Amino acid sequence: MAFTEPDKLVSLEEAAGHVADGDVVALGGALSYREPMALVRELVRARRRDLHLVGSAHGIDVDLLVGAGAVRVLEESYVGYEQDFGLAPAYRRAAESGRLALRETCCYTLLQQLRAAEYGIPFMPVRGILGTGIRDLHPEYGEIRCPFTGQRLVAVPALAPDVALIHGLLADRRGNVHLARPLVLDERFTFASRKVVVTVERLASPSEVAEAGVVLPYFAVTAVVEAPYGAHPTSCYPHYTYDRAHLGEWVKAAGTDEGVHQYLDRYVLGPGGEEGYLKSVGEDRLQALGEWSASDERWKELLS
Amino acid sequence: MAFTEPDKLVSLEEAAGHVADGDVVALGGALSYREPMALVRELVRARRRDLHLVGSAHGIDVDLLVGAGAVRVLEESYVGYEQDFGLAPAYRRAAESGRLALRETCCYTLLQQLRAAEYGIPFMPVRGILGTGIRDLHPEYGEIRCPFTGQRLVAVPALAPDVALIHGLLADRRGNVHLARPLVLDERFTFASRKVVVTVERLASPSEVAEAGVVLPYFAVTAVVEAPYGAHPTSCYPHYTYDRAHLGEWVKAAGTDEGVHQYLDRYVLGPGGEEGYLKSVGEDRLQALGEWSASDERWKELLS
Amino acid sequence: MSADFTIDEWMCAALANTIRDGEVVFHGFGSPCATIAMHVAKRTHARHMVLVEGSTYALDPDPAFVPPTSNDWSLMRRAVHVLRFEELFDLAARGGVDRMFLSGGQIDPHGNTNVTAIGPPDTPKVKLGGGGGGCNLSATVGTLTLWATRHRSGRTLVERCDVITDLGYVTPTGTRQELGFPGGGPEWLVSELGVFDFPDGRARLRRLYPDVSLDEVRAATGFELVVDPGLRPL
Amino acid sequence: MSADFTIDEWMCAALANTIRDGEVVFHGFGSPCATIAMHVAKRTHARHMVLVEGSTYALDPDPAFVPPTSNDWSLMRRAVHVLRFEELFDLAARGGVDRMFLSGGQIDPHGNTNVTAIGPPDTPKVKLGGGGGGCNLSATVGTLTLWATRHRSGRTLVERCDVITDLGYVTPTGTRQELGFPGGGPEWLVSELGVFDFPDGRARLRRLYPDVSLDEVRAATGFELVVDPGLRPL
Repeated sequence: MAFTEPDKLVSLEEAAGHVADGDVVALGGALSYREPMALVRELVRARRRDLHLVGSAHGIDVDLLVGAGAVRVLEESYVGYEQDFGLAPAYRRAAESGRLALRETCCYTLLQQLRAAEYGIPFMPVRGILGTGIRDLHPEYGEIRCPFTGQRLVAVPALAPDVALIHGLLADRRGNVHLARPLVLDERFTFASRKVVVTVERLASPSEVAEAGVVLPYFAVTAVVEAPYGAHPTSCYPHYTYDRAHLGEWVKAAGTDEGVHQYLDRYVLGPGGEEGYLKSVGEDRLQALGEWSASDERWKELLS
Repeated sequence: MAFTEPDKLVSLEEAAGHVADGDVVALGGALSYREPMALVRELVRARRRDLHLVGSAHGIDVDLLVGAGAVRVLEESYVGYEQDFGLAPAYRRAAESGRLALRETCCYTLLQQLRAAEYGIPFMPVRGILGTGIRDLHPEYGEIRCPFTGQRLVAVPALAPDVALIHGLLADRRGNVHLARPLVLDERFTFASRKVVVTVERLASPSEVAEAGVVLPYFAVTAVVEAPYGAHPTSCYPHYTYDRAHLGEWVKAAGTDEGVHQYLDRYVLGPGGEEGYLKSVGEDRLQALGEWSASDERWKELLS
Repeated sequence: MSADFTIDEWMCAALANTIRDGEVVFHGFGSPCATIAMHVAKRTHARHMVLVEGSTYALDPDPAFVPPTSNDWSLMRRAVHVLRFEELFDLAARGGVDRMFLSGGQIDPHGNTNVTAIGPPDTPKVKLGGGGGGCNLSATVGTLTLWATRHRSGRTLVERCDVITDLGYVTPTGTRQELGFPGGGPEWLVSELGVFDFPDGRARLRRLYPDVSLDEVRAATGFELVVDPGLRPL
Repeated sequence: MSADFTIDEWMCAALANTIRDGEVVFHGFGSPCATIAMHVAKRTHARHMVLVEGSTYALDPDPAFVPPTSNDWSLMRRAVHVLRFEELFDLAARGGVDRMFLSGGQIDPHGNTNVTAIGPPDTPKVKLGGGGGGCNLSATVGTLTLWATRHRSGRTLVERCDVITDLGYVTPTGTRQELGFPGGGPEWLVSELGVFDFPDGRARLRRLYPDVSLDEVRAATGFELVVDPGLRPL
């Protein structure tokens, strides 16, 4: 269970090898923030299929995987682009065509299922869910009565993802990882999952990671990849804010199957790797995303 | 439920007023480390009675309160001085005389009971306890079957202490508190308890606390007291290591009821307050405890 | 004077007015009106409110602007502290969040909301984004302020939600009391046409925006419109 | 050569030898022998072990000395990381701790230990310190190494514990399998007289310290002494 090899540094391709067709995959980050996009793109390149995605509120990571045909079961609490670009087009199209098994979850329910796995117990009692349509989407939930109060509670089964994909700031070769807040569910995914694959902006010495603050300890981490801009086009503060223009480009493309394929050809499959991806995006654009900290005005400008 | 007053700074005496006779009291820190001793001493001065103490592995905080006759129910996982001074004399004497209701708990069981309170659920399922004498000490525990696996598990009831007593490093007047690791159960006590009373080494500005790192957010904190050396004779790193000689003095005194009273007269009741307590201990001694960081040799010397 | 305000500003003010001083308040993601309303309240009548941002879980931040996404560091600027995901949700689960802002693609007269799907949830006609944390939160949070910006479309306030994502007062399975939920349910529903309260657990029109007529509201509302006898403009 | 070692050193070496490389290992508080054994193992045959200190939950620290208390920053020196209390206990609860060191004021032949009380636990003749986390941990940790420094007293290895704090292989309520516990139970018991293993879940003497006779061990042991036919000195 513990991962104790002193050097876990692998290529992105090798890292994606930890994800098998049909796996339950937990995606770190949330919405427009620190999603494991380099790994997501690599799964597309590897033509992974039938994935069961679990997560809280997500965006392009899920939309892209669904668009690429990699997903069969969808167990996220939200997929979309909020007030920015609204509904996720590829996801929506797949959902409405019946190609996806839709098991919409709720953030807290998911948290409690992960905690059950983390605590080594087969279920957690949860207050809520009863009376909602979310309950109907989950025949695997049960019910239980409190032995003390007689209250009726939903029992949600432990959920241990096959693999968690996380993008962080720094890691050492052993797998100690530094993340900045918000941590979202990254810690819970790490401790509940069977394998944990982490990409980071930069490989660092153990002492540098320790000084920045270890959030994920090495023994829980399976493999480490150095992937600068590995969250792009989502943000990875303090390195870069999110690339709103690029997201917009994806959302526009994702409106049709053909658009999805054109996007994938141009950015993911055509260039054949992350170096190519970043070149296609353009160095100037990437550099500009780091200028958010120059001033509030610059920050606002980048996000408008 | 939220504590939103902008200024929560009170005297130690007022702070102790948040603890009523008969309350369930959670003690922060552990063993020889960061125990809320200034508050413990103030509870002795206030002649508080019939307390129900809950905690993990503790030392002089419990031993002193028991010695002073403040405790009726003992629900800690350990009370003593490890290899250093062994069994806790006052506690042991009270326990063997039948004056205490002994409800020895286990660290993880306690954690899961606090979590149940924190999660707003009436119980938590726990693996373990069955087959042990700890189970027999807790008629309030129940049993439950997993609705999925049919497994038999212990159901432990939610535990929301009436008040948690925590000693930290820094706080602002609003109640944001910085603690250093180990955090032991301090966070869980804070979020599970109805009231949270915090003493700190030093009152600081909000920005200084934020920079050091808020661990307990203001809305969860009821009252704040500035109490330098408030953990003495336990340690409060990085400020001071534990006062082994003073602990030894207490342990020796605690061997008899008379010794306990002499100790209390000399250090707690006689001086009548923390200023007097610290004077009785002596400024040189206190200063020396801060020298642990000078070198490993000095550190070792202080602990031998 | 009223002509100086946009409808968005009116809505934000109406939302802000639902907040009481000293409350712990939280909004869902993708809710810029609620974000602004909370910051307005915090700077005016509710200086002691505990403001938790909807996706960063930043505590009492001072953002320079409202970004187009809610999980952004700009919403953490000068925050006292950034709560963990777990800390916020646990707080809400034990009844420690006093008010939450929630919206819905559909909202029924009992205050149930749907952000999951139009049509059946497993084979939807339109797949909506999803409920995030609302399903659990609506069961335990003290009071809810619902909001809707497309009341006028006629498709938002409906007799019955196709799917119930977040709980109002009563569902086909039972009332929130029968289901064992400690949360108080929706207190207000603020749309771009008016403000509803929920006496006896059913939406009742209580305020109209200037320049909006009762007939307009009735035409846009898919359930029988109950009107407060004391109805007046905002 | 053996005369150059103290009995404490022998014990620490014997304890260290129970650790396999790559294991996640944890000790309880108040266990200086186990602390030293873990650091010896980490520096010799088990360089890839994951060493978690018993009370600070420091990960792979490099202490300059062993202090008289286990919740001390000296045991965190140069640690890679300090785990939270919750992280360590949850790890153990889900089977992620491979080995734990546990001791007992009483230890029975099934490997049950008592650190709670001599006499009835609610009205004890002697109140011992208490079990800390051992009660739960002994149910789920992969394997246990038990240790005792007062075997010679005749009061430590007993036929039956007055109270069972930490679980061995079988209790009056059932076996650990019957109780539903995934942990493997005690693998070794190291005392200052010898080393026991637990074939079929019952303590069996397997090694003797130099200068200790089988009769001495038998006299000091409160349960029927089963001896490995291959018994030999350490």
